[in-house]
This record gives sequence, C-alpha cells and structure tokens, in this order.
Amino acid sequence: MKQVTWTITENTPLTPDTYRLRLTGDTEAITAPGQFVNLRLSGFYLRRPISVCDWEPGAATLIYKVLGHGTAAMTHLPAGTELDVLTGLGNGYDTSLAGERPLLVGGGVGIPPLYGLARRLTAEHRQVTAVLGYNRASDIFLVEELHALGVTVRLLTADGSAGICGLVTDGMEGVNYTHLYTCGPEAMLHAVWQRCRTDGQFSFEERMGCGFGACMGCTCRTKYGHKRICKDGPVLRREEIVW
Amino acid sequence: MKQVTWTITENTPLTPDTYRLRLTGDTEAITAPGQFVNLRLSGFYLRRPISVCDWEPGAATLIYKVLGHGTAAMTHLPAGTELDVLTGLGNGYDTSLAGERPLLVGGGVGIPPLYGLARRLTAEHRQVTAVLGYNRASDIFLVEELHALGVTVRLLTADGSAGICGLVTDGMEGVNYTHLYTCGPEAMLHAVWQRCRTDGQFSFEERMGCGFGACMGCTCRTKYGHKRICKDGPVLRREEIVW
Amino acid sequence: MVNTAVTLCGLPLENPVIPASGTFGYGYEFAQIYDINCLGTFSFKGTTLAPRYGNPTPRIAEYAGGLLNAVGLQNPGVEAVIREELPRLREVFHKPVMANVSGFSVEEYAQVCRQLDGEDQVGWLEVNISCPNVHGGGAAFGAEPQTAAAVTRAVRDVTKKPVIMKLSPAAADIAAVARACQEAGADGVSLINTLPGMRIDLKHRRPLLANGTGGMSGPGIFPLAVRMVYQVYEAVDIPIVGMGGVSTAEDVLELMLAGATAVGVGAANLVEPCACRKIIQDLPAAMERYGIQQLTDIIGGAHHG
Amino acid sequence: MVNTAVTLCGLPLENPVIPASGTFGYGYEFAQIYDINCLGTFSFKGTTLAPRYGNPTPRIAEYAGGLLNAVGLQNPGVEAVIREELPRLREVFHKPVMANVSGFSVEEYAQVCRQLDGEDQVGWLEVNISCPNVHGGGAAFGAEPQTAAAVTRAVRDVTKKPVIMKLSPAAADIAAVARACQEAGADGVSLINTLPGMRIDLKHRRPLLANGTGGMSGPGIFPLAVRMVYQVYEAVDIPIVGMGGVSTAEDVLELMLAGATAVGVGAANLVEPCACRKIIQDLPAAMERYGIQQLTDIIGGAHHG
Ligand SMILES: Cc1cc2nc3c(=O)[nH]c(=O)nc-3n(C[C@H](O)[C@H](O)[C@H](O)COP(=O)(O)OP(=O)(O)OC[C@H]3O[C@@H](n4cnc5c(N)ncnc54)[C@H](O)[C@@H]3O)c2cc1C
Ligand SMILES: Cc1cc2nc3c(=O)[nH]c(=O)nc-3n(C[C@H](O)[C@H](O)[C@H](O)COP(=O)(O)OP(=O)(O)OC[C@H]3O[C@@H](n4cnc5c(N)ncnc54)[C@H](O)[C@@H]3O)c2cc1C
Ligand SMILES: Cc1cc2nc3c(=O)[nH]c(=O)nc-3n(C[C@H](O)[C@H](O)[C@H](O)COP(=O)(O)O)c2cc1C
Ligand SMILES: Cc1cc2nc3c(=O)[nH]c(=O)nc-3n(C[C@H](O)[C@H](O)[C@H](O)COP(=O)(O)O)c2cc1C
Ligand code: FES
Ligand code: FES
Repeated sequence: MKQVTWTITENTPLTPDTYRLRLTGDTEAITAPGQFVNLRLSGFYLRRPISVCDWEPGAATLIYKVLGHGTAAMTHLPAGTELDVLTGLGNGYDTSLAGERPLLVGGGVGIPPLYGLARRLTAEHRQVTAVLGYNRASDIFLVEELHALGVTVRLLTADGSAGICGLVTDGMEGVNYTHLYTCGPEAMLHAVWQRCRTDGQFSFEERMGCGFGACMGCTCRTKYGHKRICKDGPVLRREEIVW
Repeated sequence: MKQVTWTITENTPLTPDTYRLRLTGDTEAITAPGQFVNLRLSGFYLRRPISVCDWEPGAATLIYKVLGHGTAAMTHLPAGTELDVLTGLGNGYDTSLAGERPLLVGGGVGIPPLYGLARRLTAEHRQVTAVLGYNRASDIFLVEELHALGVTVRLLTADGSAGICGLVTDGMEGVNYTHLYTCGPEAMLHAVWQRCRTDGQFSFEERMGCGFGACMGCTCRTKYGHKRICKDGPVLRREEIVW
Repeated sequence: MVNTAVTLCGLPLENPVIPASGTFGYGYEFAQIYDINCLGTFSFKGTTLAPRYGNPTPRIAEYAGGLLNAVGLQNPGVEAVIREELPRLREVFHKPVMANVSGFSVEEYAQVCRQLDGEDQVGWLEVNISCPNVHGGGAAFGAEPQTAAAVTRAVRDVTKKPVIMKLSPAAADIAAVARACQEAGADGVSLINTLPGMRIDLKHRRPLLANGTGGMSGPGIFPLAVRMVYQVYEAVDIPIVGMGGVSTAEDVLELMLAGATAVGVGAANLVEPCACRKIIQDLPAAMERYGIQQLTDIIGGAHHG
Repeated sequence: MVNTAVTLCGLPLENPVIPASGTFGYGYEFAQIYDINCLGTFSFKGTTLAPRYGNPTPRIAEYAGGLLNAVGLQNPGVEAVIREELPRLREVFHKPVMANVSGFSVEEYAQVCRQLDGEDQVGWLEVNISCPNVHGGGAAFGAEPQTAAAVTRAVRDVTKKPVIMKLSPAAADIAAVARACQEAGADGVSLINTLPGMRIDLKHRRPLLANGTGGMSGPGIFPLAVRMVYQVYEAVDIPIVGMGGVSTAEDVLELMLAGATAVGVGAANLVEPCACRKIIQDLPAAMERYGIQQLTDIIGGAHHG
C-alpha cells in the first residue's frame, strides 16, 4: 500500500454510464491484477475503491460505472486533475494457478480487473477464454481490447441485444478450462461458484471504511476464519468461500 | 438580493495576506457602495461575506484578507473559477448625506468598500478626504487607486513604517468634514464614533448564518430596536448606534 | 405523473416540504426570491409570550457538517406576531402556516398557543420543547417524558388546532418522549431540533459563540435525524415531521422511508435561499428514479424490509 | 521550541495524539506506512472476553460529516489478543499502549481487565461503556451514572493500571456519568464514542447498514465532542481524553482548550492513513500560531475566559 498523487490524463465515457479514467503517477505498489485503488474525491468523506483495470510503470487505467453521487462526481473531473490515491490495495489474482486454459468470467463493472489479468495471462502464453456478461448492447466495453490480446471472448447480454442472450453461467457451458477467475455482482459470483468445476478465484465487493485493513468494516466469513475483503481479499479461493 | 454566478478573472495578492479578486457576471443587484456579497466556497458550509470594493455593469472587484480557512482557500481559486454568489446584500452607504466634504475613515480590510464609495462621491463632485490606517507599510493597498480618484489621502501605520505613525483617530485631527463614512474593526469604529463631530455612517461586521435577513444570526441593538447587520445594515447611522 | 401530496394532521399539503422554524423568518425574505406558495407550508420563527432579543453575538459558528446557532429565540413576542407579522405574511403566503411556539414555563406555552389559536391562517401549532424550564432547574422540557407531556396537555387544552410537539435530540430516549406526547394528546411530533454543540475560538481561548453552546444543524446531523425518526415511528401512531440536515429531494425520501409524513428543511435555506423550491422541483424525478408513484406510499417504508 | 508533552494518568506522552480504538487495529497496518512510535500512544481495537465476528455487512455508510460504522466489536477475544496480537504489536510499537475493553456484563468487563492487567505493555485500560448491558434490557452501560459506576468499580478492583472510562454521547447527561465514574475510582475518562445514527438505502427501502443503526464519527460530530469535553471538564478532576472528529492540529488544540489532556483521532486514520503523523508534525507550528509554549498550559483554557 502506498499513498500517491495521480494525474488524470483522460476521463471518457465508454458507454452512457461507464467511464475510462487514465492516470499517470507512481504505480509501483501495484503487483498483481485484481488489486484496487482507493480514490479521495473532493466533497466526499470516504474514499471510493476502484479496481485497477490495467497498469504499467507510471500509468494506470481504471474503468468505473456511475452508481451514486461519488461516481457521478467523478465524471466531471477534467484531465489535469490530481487525485489522492491509496494504491496497491488487496491481494489480487494469483496467475501461477491458471494452468493452460484459464477461464475469465466477468459481469458489468466486474470486467475491468479481468483485463489486467488477461494481459498478464496472455503474456504468460496461456490460452485465455473470457465469458463477459452485460445487460444490453449499449453497455458493452473492453471486448475489443480483450480480443486484441488474443483472448477468446464469449459475449452475452441479458436482453439479447448483442452476443448470446443469457447470463454468464450460460456462457460457461462447454468451455474446457483449467482454472476460473471471476469478478462481478455477488449474485453472479454465487451462480458462477455453483457452476465452477475447477479451482477458482473470486473477487468480491464490500462497503469499505479504510480499504487497507484497519477498520474491520469489510469482514466476511470464510472456511479459514474471518477475512477482510480489502486486505485479505478482494480475491478469495473457491474452496474457502462461505455463502 | 440576487443569486448569480460570477467568474473569476483575476485573484492577485496586493500584500502578503490581502488579495484582489476581479469577477465578471451580473452585478445588477448592487445599488450602493458598502453593500456586500456572500460567496459559496467549495468545502465550506457557510458562505463568506465580502464587501463590494468596486463594480460596474458585468464586473466587480472584491478585496479580501486571509483570516481563516475559508479566505485561505480563496487564495487558491484560479481565474476561470465560477463562484455561486448572493449579491446586492445589505443597505450600503447613503451618499446623499455626504455634504461637500465627506470624510472616509478606514482600517485594514475595512478600506475596500470605501473605494466604491469614494468613486461615487468624487463622481458627485464632492471633496473627499480619506484617513486610512494600516498596521505596517507592507499592508498598504488601495492608496494609489484612491489618489487617482482625486481623494486626499492621509495614511497612517500603527508601527510608523509608512505615513504618519498612529491610529486613524490621530489622522482625523484637524480635518474639516461634513459627514463621516467609516468601516473597519469594531474597536476602531468605536474610537471613530467617539471622535466624530458630524453625522456619520458606520459599517459593521458580524458572523452571519444567511446574509439576507432570514436567521437573526447577526442582530444588534440600536436606539431604534433590533437590527440585522446583514439586511438592515451593515451600515448604521451614528445616532442609532448603541455600544 | 407522480403524486407528492401528503396529509399532515388532517390538513392537506401539496408536497411534504416545510421550511423549518427559525430559518425562514415569516417568509418575506424568501418571498422576494421565489413564490413561496410552492411550499407544503412553512414553520415561522419561534414565538414566545414576551418579545425577546435573544443571545448576544456571535450567534453563528460553522462546522464541517453545517452550522451552529445560538440565536436564542429572538422574536417580537406573540402579540406583535399577531398584530404585525401575520398580516404581512398573509400577503405572500396563502396556505395554512405552521406557528412555532416556545416558552420557559408550561403556562407560557399555553398562553402563546391560546393567543395563536384565534388566528385563521395558523394551520398547526408546532411546540418547541427544547427550551429550558425556568421552574425546573434549567433542564429542557423535551429532555424527559413527564415534562414534555405536561406541556402537551397544557397546550392541548387551549386549542382545537393540531398540536405538533417538536422534540429535542438531546433527550435521553426520544421515543419515550414522543410516546408521552402522543398519550398527552399531541396530534403529531416533529424532530429533530438542533443538537447542542460548541466551537472554541483558538485565538481568544474561549467559546466562539457568546452563549457558549449552540445548536448544530445541517447535513452533519442527518443520520441522527434518520435514526430518531425511525425510532419514533416505531413508538407512536401520530404523524412525524422529520427534519435535520435535509438538503436534497433524496434526503426527503430517506426521512419519509424512516417514517416522516412531512419533512422540514432548516439550515439549507440559509446557504441556498432557493433550496426548498429546488427540492420540490426535484422531487418528481427522484420519485421516479426509485419507482415511487405516491409519496404517501413510502412513509415508514424502511420498516417493512 | 514548543513542548508537546503531556501526562495522562501518571504516564508521560510525547504528544497528546492517540489513534482511537477501532480505527488503528493493533497498529501493524499503520506501522507499514510510518513509524508509529511518533504517537503519544494508541488505543487498540475493542477487546471482549470471547472472540466476536461482529455484525453482518454492510457495516459502513457515509454521511456529509464522516462515516457510520456498525462493525460490532469484531475481535479475536482477550486470550488471542494476549497470545497473538500483543507480541506482534510489541515489535512495531515500543511505548505503553492503551487497551480498549468492551463487555456485555459487569463480570465480562472485570474478567477482560483482569487478564490484560498482567500485560506489561498495556499502560492504560480504556473501558468502553457504550455496549448494551445484556442483563439490563439492552440499555448501554454508559447511558446512566449508576451502571457506568458499577462497571468502573468492578474494573477498579482487578487492576492497578490507570482506568479510563470511555463515555457515550448518547448519555442523557454525560457530565453526570463522568462524575459517577470518577467517584467509582476511574483515573480518567475518554469521550466521545460514536453517536448512533442511521442511513437508509433508497433503492431497497431498508436501513443501509445490516445492523440498522451505526455509530457516527468524523468531523460532523466535532462540535458535539467539544461541547461534551467542555461540560465534563467542569464536572470532574480526572484527565479527559477528548475525541470525535479530530482531523487537524488545530482540532487538537480546540479539544484541549475545552478540557482534554490528550486527544483521540479515529475516522481520520481511515481516510488519511498518515493523519496522526501529520497532526503531530503540524502541532508545533499550530502552537506557535496561537502563542502556546507548552501544551499542558492550555488544558481547559477556554474555561477561564
Ligand atoms: C474492491 C472493489 C473494487 C471495485 N472496483 C470497481 C471498478 O473497477 N469499477 C466500478 O465501477 N466499481 C468498482 N467498485 C464499486 C465502487 O467502489 C462503487 O460503485 C462506488 O464506491 C460507488 O460510489 P458512489 O459514491 O457512486 O455511490 P454511493 O452509493 O453514493 O456511495 C456511498 C458509499 O457506499 C460505498 N459503495 C456504494 N456502492 C458500493 C459497492 N458496490 N462496493 C463498494 N462500496 C460501495 C461508496 O464507496 C461510498 O462509501 C469496486 C468496489 C470494491 C470494493
Ligand atoms: C458585511 C461584511 C463585509 C465584509 N467585507 C470584507 C471585505 O471586504 N474583505 C475582507 O477581507 N473581509 C470582509 N469581511 C470579513 C470576512 O467575512 C471574514 O474575514 C471571513 O468570513 C473569514 O472567513 P474565514 O473562513 O477565512 O475564517 P474562519 O474563521 O475560518 O470562518 C469561520 C466562520 O466565521 C465567519 N467569520 C470569521 N470572521 C469573520 C468576520 N470578521 N466577519 C464575519 N464573519 C466572520 C466566517 O464567515 C465563517 O462563517 C466582511 C464581513 C462582513 C460581515
Ligand atoms: C438559525 C436557526 C434558528 C432556529 N430557530 C428555531 C426556532 O425558533 N424554533 C424551533 O423550533 N427550531 C428552531 N431551529 C431548529 C430548526 O427548525 C431545525 O429543527 C434544525 O435546524 C434542524 O434542521 P436543519 O438541520 O435542516 O437545520 C432553528 C435552527 C436554526 C439553524
Ligand atoms: C470503524 C470504527 C470502529 C470503532 N471501534 C471502537 C471500539 O472497538 N471501541 C471503542 O471504544 N470505540 C470504537 N470506535 C469509536 C472511536 O474510537 C471514536 O471514539 C469515535 O469514532 C469518535 O472519534 P472520530 O470521530 O475521530 O472517529 C470505533 C470507531 C470506528 C469509526
Ligand atoms: S475496509 Fe477497513 S478493514 Fe477493510
Ligand atoms: S445573517 Fe441571517 S439574519 Fe443576518
């Protein structure tokens, strides 16, 4: 964990309510895909946790969806704005367990961290398949970028307006995978967990006080005791999860 | 009273802790020198009352001193910043009572509203004298501008580092005036009130909740009953003041 | 089209938004800025039997969540209110108005209410029991159920108008106070009044407000208001006017879900003179966002979940 | 050179800044960010007899003045604290630490304090009486002077370490509770704990926190803390650890002028991990700004003016 200042270089809508934020600044503390950052926004007391979508030395990309007042305020931040960021938070995904054919399952704004993961997995020469679920065609983002990495993408929408009509669990049918990585709403994670036939890594969300393990605001029960989503997670192993 | 948006065109230090803020926007509601505006600052709940130093259609000048956190934050506002302003507040000075030789007595950041007053009085072809008190030479501002209007300026500093060494009451000695206008710290107003040998108008400060007469936060006692500094003032007539 | 109408103690309100006492004067200042007839109603400045100057200044301080005030119930006294303020108020506001009443003895409350009972435009009497009881060692009437009930009974006896008891968040058990008011005949309760707080002037090393303490209001007390409205809703059957830190249409919905039938807006009027008009304008869109057809449907709605 | 040292119940503190219980864990997370030995001391997470999971999530909500938490005293229980946490803590923090103790019965408080009494590094016992009394209908021990005194006596009997009773702002009369604690043998009091509040989830029409209510903390409660410290200072002769919304060195001075000997910093640590280090770094300049040579000179200074 590190407290740094990042400067916005770009803040553009990818869909009507999903934005891509590109930033420059110290990214040293980020060591694994699936980690997150905690952004201080002027006018809000608590920081806002957002997954790292992609990063390189000196630059990072985040993708966020407008959900409440904080994320709505974020859409108004112009390029040049400096943000106070706690970076390198959480454990992130472990790519050493991926095997040859990892499967990535993402829903909505659970998809961004899977991009950074896919980039690392493809760099490690694994055959990556991604099952991506959106509500409707106009919600789609990151699909081309994943294609460009060489990922096999299965696209689903809940209303059938693009790709296959259905949920991510429908998209998982028939995929032959060695390990599963997933991120998305809790109901989706649960359904994916029930379908998953290999070991897997599940990334959770919780309302956070601090984001670095100090307040016990984000605790969940696991088979191995209480864990803090922000510090011991957000990624949990399949076998330890208690629903 | 009117709620308007003003845009900062300039925010420059005149002394180490006193700044001039030039703004553009609707100034229609300002009708008399000595009126004030109430500025909304991001990060602060209450607005900050600042006297109008000068104004014309479409533009206004304020001069403020860094006193606490709000005025300190103001120094960081760059040109182009839009401010939410309640304008045209308070009664202001009545120039019809000035007579031929009005005397203006100002101390520190009580001086700014006297500039707008002097401009109107000189335009009305009165012979204006201003007694201006500062703590030290490095605090001096607005003197040249008042000179330029044709005002006779008597300059005093408490430490003698410029002008006459003394307080404004010393500077009042020997001036032959028809009416007195003053603004400054309360202790100064009281001393001036005791010295004043004509009718006069005294501008007061008080902590304000609203600035437009709604909350009774700024009430003072006068000979004619309770008055709200923000609405029935900030300018009170000499005879009505109760110390 | 969504429906914002509610009924408060038998009287209809076009919408639940009520500028809170002490932040809206007698309405004139605001009537110069917008047509205040868009309001559900408003509660005018707290009225006592005798004229009061209130506390010395400074009366206002700031904190991160709003402001502190120690105005000290400045008002011209009930006779002047009836003689001078109400006729002027009538010119700018054409709906029943809420009369806010304060007192320092049970008799004073009763006396003020008796006089206001004769005023046609007064729709409700809102009885502020945060004031110290001069016969009771200075504790507020609203601190304990017994004293709150005593004021309620005395006021109930002298008026046929709906009586709304305004509760203090400084009460040990606000739900118990509300219950006592209901049992003593109150038609409604309103809450919360300001929360006693203090700021200190570092330069002069003394309390910043001349009065020492002042009442905290504004968004910083909003969760306290929500919690208390929620608790009082479970304790009484009479309508609640919820308030404390409301600044947006969403805040109105939140307090109504907690149990409020109508919602007071105080401090927000002081820093945003058009706050109440804006809240009223924003209400329909906010209702649609949360699938609300009629505001009356959501009163206490957070208790079923 | 200004002097920031104070003495708290006989033990010297390099400076009055104390991260508040529940916001600093056992110090490790912060020790990774800065050398926490710059602190006066810190109060570790509230400890109960048995391990506690705490409340279901969501446990955190936001408001304009800070946050609400309903963590519900999650902790591994006093035995695990002694066996596992204190040895690890010792590696990163070399000063006496404040042990925060909670309980749901008088016996539990005494039992936990008895066990912690044997720990060398524990300098003070801070006894949090905001918890509900399971034998007392769920009212908090800190709500009334009698129950607060009962806990104080029980704890006093089992330890020679200084006992600091941590008071709740929800008490009807916090000064009376403080006085009762002093009479029952407390060496100090700390205040304020969080203020019960609530937020409601508009989308789901139910309280946002799974627990319903949660404790308000952060700058929104600062004037409440100042007021209560001021009142308690007039009621007791034992030192006060003041807290509630402190975020800056000036806030520290303000609470000390109100009467605090040392100052707790809670929520600020969560959003600004280096908050306490920064406050300590800023203290000397802030003292100079207000002409303060020694911090001990200003304790209660606002009462003389
Ligand atoms: C580890 C982690 C990674 C995340 N990554 C992303 C991401 O990459 N892209 C993205 O769009 N969103 C992400 N989220 C969700 C994002 O944090 C919330 O959408 C955001 O905090 C909402 O803030 P708001 O002010 O708009 O909503 P409000 O409802 O106004 O926020 C009020 C409070 O609730 C919290 N909150 C509300 N919803 C959530 C939520 N779903 N999860 C956690 N806290 C919440 C806020 O942080 C704030 O403290 C992530 C959350 C977590 C915990
Ligand atoms: C009618 C009027 C006209 C004024 N004109 C000018 C001017 O032209 N130039 C100028 O520099 N100053 C002027 N002032 C004073 C100015 O309002 C304060 O210096 C300013 O509000 C301080 O804000 P702060 O946040 O820096 O101080 P803080 O102390 O942090 O402010 C805390 C609160 O106290 C209030 N406050 C603090 N000091 C004063 C004060 N002296 N008067 C009123 N409120 C105060 C603030 O508005 C705020 O609500 C005027 C005040 C009034 C009432
Ligand atoms: C300046 C001011 C004056 C007030 N005067 C009164 C009053 O006279 N009578 C009363 O019952 N409440 C009074 N109140 C309390 C408000 O009506 C309201 O209950 C409280 O401020 C909480 O709401 P808010 O946070 O929206 O301001 C006053 C509040 C303020 C800020
Ligand atoms: C997340 C969180 C957990 C807390 N846990 C405890 C606790 O275990 N014991 C305790 O006495 N106080 C606890 N508190 C209260 C704080 O110690 C402090 O009294 C309160 O938050 C007010 O200070 P602040 O506004 O600076 O946060 C907790 C506060 C927070 C925010
Ligand atoms: S959010 Fe504080 S411990 Fe996880
Ligand atoms: S500041 Fe509100 S009446 Fe003057």
